Amino acid sequence: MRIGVFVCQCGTNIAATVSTERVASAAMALRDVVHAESIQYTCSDPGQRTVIAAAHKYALDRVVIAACSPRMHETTFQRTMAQAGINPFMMEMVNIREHCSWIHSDMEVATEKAIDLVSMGVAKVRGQTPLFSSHVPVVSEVLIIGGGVAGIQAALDIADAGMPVTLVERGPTIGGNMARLDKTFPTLDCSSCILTPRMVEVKHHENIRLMVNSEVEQVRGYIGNFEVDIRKKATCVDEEKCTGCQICEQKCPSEAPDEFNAGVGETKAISIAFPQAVPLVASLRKEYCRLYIKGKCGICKKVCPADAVDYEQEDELHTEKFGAIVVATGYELFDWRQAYPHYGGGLYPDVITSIQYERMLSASGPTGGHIQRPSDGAEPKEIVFLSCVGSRDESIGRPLCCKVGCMYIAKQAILTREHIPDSRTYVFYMDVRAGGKGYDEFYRRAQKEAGAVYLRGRVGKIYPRGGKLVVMGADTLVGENVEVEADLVVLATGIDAAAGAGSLAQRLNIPYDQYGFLSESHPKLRPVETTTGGIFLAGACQGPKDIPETVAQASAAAAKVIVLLSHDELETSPMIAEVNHMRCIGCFKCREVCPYHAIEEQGLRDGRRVAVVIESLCQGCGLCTVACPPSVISLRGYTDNQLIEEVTAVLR
Amino acid sequence: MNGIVDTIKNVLKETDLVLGWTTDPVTGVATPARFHDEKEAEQAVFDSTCAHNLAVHLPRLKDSRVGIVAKGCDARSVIELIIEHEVQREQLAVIGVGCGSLLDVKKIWRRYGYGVAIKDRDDSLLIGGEQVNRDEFIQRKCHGCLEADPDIYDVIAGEVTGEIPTDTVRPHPLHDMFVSLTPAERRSFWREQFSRCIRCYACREVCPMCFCRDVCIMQTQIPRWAGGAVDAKQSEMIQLIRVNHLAGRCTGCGECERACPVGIPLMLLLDEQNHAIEEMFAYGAGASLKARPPLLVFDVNKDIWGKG
Amino acid sequence: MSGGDIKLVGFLCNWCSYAGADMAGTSRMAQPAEMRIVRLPCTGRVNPLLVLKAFQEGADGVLVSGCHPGDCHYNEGNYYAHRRLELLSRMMAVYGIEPERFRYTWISASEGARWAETVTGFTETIRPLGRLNLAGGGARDDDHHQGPAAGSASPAEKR
Amino acid sequence: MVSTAYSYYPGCSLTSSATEYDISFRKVVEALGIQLDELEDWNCCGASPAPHHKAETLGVLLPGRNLHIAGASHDAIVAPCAGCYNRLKYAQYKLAGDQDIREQTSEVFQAEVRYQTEVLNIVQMLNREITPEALRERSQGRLANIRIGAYYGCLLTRPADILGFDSPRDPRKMRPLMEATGAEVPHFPFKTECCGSYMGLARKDILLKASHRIIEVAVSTGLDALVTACPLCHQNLDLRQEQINKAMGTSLRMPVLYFSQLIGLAMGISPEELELDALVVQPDMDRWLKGVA
Repeated sequence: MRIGVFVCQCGTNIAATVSTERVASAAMALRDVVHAESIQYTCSDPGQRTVIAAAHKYALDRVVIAACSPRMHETTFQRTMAQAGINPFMMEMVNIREHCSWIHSDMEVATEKAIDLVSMGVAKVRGQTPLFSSHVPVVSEVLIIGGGVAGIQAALDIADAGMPVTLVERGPTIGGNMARLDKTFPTLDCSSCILTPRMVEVKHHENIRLMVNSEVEQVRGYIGNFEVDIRKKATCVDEEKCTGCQICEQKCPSEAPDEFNAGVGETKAISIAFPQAVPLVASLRKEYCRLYIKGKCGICKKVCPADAVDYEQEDELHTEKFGAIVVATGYELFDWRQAYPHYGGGLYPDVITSIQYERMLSASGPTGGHIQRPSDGAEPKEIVFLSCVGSRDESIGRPLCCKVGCMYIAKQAILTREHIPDSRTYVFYMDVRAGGKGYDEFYRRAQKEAGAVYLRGRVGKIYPRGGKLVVMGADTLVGENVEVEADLVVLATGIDAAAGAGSLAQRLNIPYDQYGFLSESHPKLRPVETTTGGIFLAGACQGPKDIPETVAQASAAAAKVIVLLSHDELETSPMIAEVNHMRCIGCFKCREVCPYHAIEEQGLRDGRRVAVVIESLCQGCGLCTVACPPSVISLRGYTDNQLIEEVTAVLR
Repeated sequence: MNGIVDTIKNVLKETDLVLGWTTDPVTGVATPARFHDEKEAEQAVFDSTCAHNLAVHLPRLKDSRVGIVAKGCDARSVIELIIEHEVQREQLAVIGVGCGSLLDVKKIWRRYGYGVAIKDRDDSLLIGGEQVNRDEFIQRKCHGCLEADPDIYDVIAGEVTGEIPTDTVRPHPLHDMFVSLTPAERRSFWREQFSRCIRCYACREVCPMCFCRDVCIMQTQIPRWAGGAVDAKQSEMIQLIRVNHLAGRCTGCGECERACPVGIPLMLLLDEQNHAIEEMFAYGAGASLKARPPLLVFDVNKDIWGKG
Repeated sequence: MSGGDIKLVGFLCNWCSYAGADMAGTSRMAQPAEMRIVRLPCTGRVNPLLVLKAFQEGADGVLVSGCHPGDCHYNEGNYYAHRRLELLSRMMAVYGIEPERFRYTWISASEGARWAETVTGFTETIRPLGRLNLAGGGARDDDHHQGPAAGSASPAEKR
Repeated sequence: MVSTAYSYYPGCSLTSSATEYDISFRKVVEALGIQLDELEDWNCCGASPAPHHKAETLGVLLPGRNLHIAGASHDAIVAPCAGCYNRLKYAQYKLAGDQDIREQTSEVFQAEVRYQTEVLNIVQMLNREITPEALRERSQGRLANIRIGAYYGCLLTRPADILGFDSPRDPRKMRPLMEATGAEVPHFPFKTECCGSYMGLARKDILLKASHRIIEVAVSTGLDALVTACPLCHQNLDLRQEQINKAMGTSLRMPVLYFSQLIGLAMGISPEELELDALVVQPDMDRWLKGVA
C-alpha cells in the first residue's frame, strides 16, 4: 500500500492558520504513507500536475488531499486521479479549510487539528478499494401518465425526438381540464381551437400509443428499466370499431351526470365526452346503464351501425417496460361544499363554480353558450364572482394560492359583458395576482372595458332573499360592509391535486405534499425531476399552474427524458450498498428499511435465500447497513471498517 | 404428566418432530429433548425444572414441520421469530404449557450438592427430603415474568396458570443498586463485570433472537467491531453489540443471564432497553403477532423531534 | 490532541449538516477545536455501534447531525436514524456514559450559525465532564489481569 | 328515577333577565328524571369584562372557582347560558394547559385547583339525556305545524378549539332534537350571524341593525320561531324586537324560544309551565299546537 498525502495551502486560506509543512511531515509518519508534500494551490492546473507527477514518481495507489471541502472539489480530484492512472475512488479528501483553518485562529491548535484530520483520512483511504461504475441498459420507451395539456405536450416533444411514447389517460378522452375551458387568458383565444389540433396530432403520431380509460396500477424497476402494469378498463365499446357517430348516445334511455360539463346538464350512460374528444369513441358507464341496473335494455348494441358495443368486454392488464416516466396527472377543483357552509354549502342552485360557468360560456357547452341561472333558466344580470374559495384561506387549512383564479375571473367578467351586455359583474378578491406577461393589463381591462366592480374583501355569507342571492362581504378598502343582490354567484374554487395523485405517488415511490401535489427534487434547480431517478413531473400535478407554465414544464420534462434516453446505457454510482452473499442470513431487515425498494430476494444454488442490491436503484444512503444484523451489507466508500478506522485514528 | 405425553403424541401426527423436555437420568431434572415418534414421546415431561427456552432451535429447523412445547415466556420468542419471518406459523405447532415459575437448579445444587433429589409439589419444595422455602430457589428470570401462559398456541397441555399478579413482578435483583450508581460508578461496575467474561458466547447461543449464528459480527474481522482479546473492553463491546441487536427484539426471556457461567447480570442491560423501547414506542417484543419491529418503521406524525 | 484534553467526534450527513459545517467555515464562524468530523452519506448510515465504538476508543463526546425531518436527501433516512439515536441516547446512562456526552441534532445546509453554536455548546457541555475513560483508559492489560477476583466482589458490598 | 346528577350553574342571567330559561330548563330536566344540584356558593362567571381585565388571571380565577367547587362533588357541570359555558370552558382550557396559571390559581384558592369536571352546555347535556328517537316518541309530532330555525350565535361554538363543541361555521348539534319535535327545520343561513352582543350598551344602532337582519332572514326563510341557547341573544332578538322594528321601520314578528322551552313543548309540558308567556314576542300557541290533544 503506497499512500501520498498532499496538503493544500490554498494560498493563505489554509496556510495562514495551518502550518501545511508540519502537517505534511506529520503525515509522513503515518502508516503506509510514502510521500507527503504541501502545495500552494492543489486544485490549480500546476497543483494537479504536481499530484500526478508524485503519483507516478512514488507509485502511489492511494491519495489523501487535505484541502477544502469535498463538496467543493471532490470531483476535481477524482478526475486528477483518473489522469494519474489511479482509481478515482482511491482518493480521500480531508477538509482542513472550512472545518479547520477558517474557523480557528491559533496556528498551533489548527495545525494539530489538521494533522488529526489527515490521519483520519489516511486511515479511511487505507480501507478503500477501487470502485467502478456499472452500466445498465436503458429501455427507450417513455410512459406519460395523464393526457391533459401537459401530457400532450410532453408526449409530442418526446415522440418528435423519435422515442416511442405511451400516453395513459384515466378518462375516456385526452384534453384534460384545458378542453373544458371556453377561452384562455390573457389573449381570449379559444381553448379548443388551440388544443384540439394538438390532441389530434397525438392520435395520429406514429411514435405515440394512446391508452384511454387506463390506469397505472403498479410500478416496479428503476431508472431506465421500469416495469409498469397498466389496466385498461372495460367500456363495453370496441375502440377499433366505434366510428364516433353518437347514434348510441342519442338512443340511450339512461341519463347520467355529465362530468365533462361539471354537472351542468346531463348526458347518457353511453356517450362521448365532447364532440372533439380524442379518441372519438363512445364509452359506457355501467353504474348508470339500464342494462346493468335493471337487467333489461341493450338498445345501444341494437342501434350501433358498426357493431362496436360489446357487453362482454373485460378489463385488460398490460405489462410494459419503460425507460422513463413523466407524471402529468394535473389538478381538479377543490370541493368547496363542506368547507363553506356559509356560502350555502351547495344548497343554493344559483351558487356555482367557475368551471360550471365556463361550460355555460362555451358555445359547444350544455347551454349552447348562453348564461343561465340553474334555478330558473333566466339570464342573470347581476353576477358576483368570489375569488379564493378554498385558496389562501387559513381558516379551512388551505393557505395555498390557486394561481389562476384572479386571471380566470377577469376573463369570465370580460366574457360575461360580451354575452350579456347589460349585465353587471362584481368581483370579491383578496389581492389580484396578475404576475404574467400581459396579465395585469388584462385584469385592468376587466375593470375598464367590462365594467367589473372589484371589491377587496372576503364574502362572509350568501343567503337567498326573494329569488335573489344576498352576498354579504366587506370592502376593506373603504372599511365598510357590502351587500350585493345577485342573480348568480360564481365561486373561483381552489386547485387540488387530481384525485388519487397521492396513491399514484406511493406506487411510483415519489414524495408528495399534504394537498397531494407531487414534490420536485429541488424547488429551484431540479424543478421537473423527482427524487426517484427516471421519473419526471409536468404541469399542475406538481402545484397550481396556468397553461403557459404547464406547457413550459412539460417541454422541460420532455427535454430531461430525451437527455436520459439519448444514452443506450446509464452509468450508476459505485458508492452503493453491497451484500456479502456468503454471509447473508436472509432476514431481509435491509429490505424493510430501504427507501428505494432496492433490495430483492434471490435464491442461491445451495437453496439459501439472500438479499441482493439492485445497483441502479440503490442511492447509497446506508440505512440497510445498520439494519443488517450480521453487518454483511457494506456501503462502498463508507464501510464499517473504514469508519471504525477513521474514528479510531483520531482517538488513538 | 399433565397430559404432555399424549399431547406431544397427537402433535407428532402432523409434525416431523417436537421440541420438549425429558428427565435427565443422572441429575433427575429436565433437559431439552427432540421427540420424533410416539415411543420417544413417552419420555416427555414438563415440570418446574424446564427452564430452557426451546424457541432458540426454531430458526435452524426452517425446513421441518416442528412442534414446540412453550411456556409463556418462550411463546413471546416464538411470536417475535414469526414477526421476523424466521419461523413460518403454518409450519409450527405450539404446545402451550402454563408455568408457575421455574426452579434455579444450579442454585439448589450449589447449596445442597449436585444431583440432590428435588421434589416440587403444590407450594412445597422438598430438596433431599427437606422442606425449603420455594421462593428462595426460583429462577431469576421468573421474577420479571410477563406471561405465565403462552399467547400463541395450537393446543394446551395441562392447565393454564392465569394472570400474573403484578405485585409478584420484581425488577432485577441488582436493579436498585445499579440505578443508584453514578455514570462513572456504572463504568467501573461494567468493567468489573466484563472482566470476568470468558468469551464463551453462551449468552448468544441460548438467545432465540440471535439467529445469525456462525456469521455473528462479534467474531468477524469484516467488520471488526470487537477485537479478539479476552478483556473487559472487548467483552463489553460484545455485549454492546448484543444489546444493540436486540433493540425492540428482546422478549426478556432471561436465557442469556441464566446461561452465563460467570454470572454477569446481562438482563440489567436488556431490561433497561426493553423499558426504553416500551416507553418510546409502546412496544413489547413478542407481545403481538401483528406488531412491526419499532426500528424497522417510523411514523412521521408520532415520532417526536424533540432534540436538535 | 489539540484544543484541550477532550476529544469529540461528529458524525455528519453529507447533504445537510456537513454542508452546514462548511457554511460555518465559509462564514468564518469561530468554533472550539475539539470536534473531529466524520462525513457520512446520511444519519441513517450511523450505526449506534459506531457511536459506542467511538466512546470505547476514547471519545469524550459524540455528536450526530443530519437533515431536518422531511429534508432527508434519501427521503426517509433521518426518520429511522431518529428512532435509533433516541434509543441510544436513552441507553447512554445504562452503559455508564453521562447522557450529555451524546447528542443528536438536525442542522440544514444553510444553518452555518446553528452548527457553530451547536459545536460551541456541545464542547462547553463536555469540557467540565472531562475525559470519559470508558474502557479504562490505557489500562487495557490491567483489566485483563484483574480477572475474576475483581469481579467477584459485588459493587453493592463495596459501597 | 335518578340517572345522573349534574352540578347546575345558572349564572346571573338565569336568575334575573332569563328566569324563564331557568324554569323551563328545570322543568325539562325534572321530566327527564335527572338530578340537578345547583352549585353551592357560585359566583360570577367573569362574563365579558373579566378576561379583558388588566389582571389576566381574573378571567380564569372567577370561572375557575366555580369549577373548583363543582369538582369536589360532581363529574359534570351544566351551564345553560352560552356565556357561562364559554367562560367555564376557557378557564378549564387555561388551567389544563398553562402551568403558571394553574399554580397561581391554586395559590389563590390555597388548594390544588380542581378543574377537570366536565363542562356541558344545554345542548350537549340534553343530547346526552334524551335521544332524538326517544324525543320523537314522546312528542308524537306535536310541533308538526311549525317551521323553526336554530340560532347558535357565537359563544356556544367559538373558539372551536377551546370549546370543541360544534363547527363554528355550520353548527348542527341542535338539529336532531329540534327535528324530533316534529317541526320542520329548514336551512337557516343566519344561524351564527352576530346578534350585536353587548353593543346594546354603547352602540345600540349596531345591535339593532345586526339583530334586525337575523329576524328579517328568519322571516324570509318562513320560520315560525327561532330557537336559541343564549340569554344575551335572546334578549337582543326578543326583548328588543319592538325597538328593532321601530328603528328600522318594519313590523317583523318572530318569536324566539329557548332550547329548553322547545324541548319542553315537545315533551308535552304546558306552555305556561315553560313560562312561554314571559316572551315579548308571543308565539301563536293555538296554531302551533292545533290538533294536538
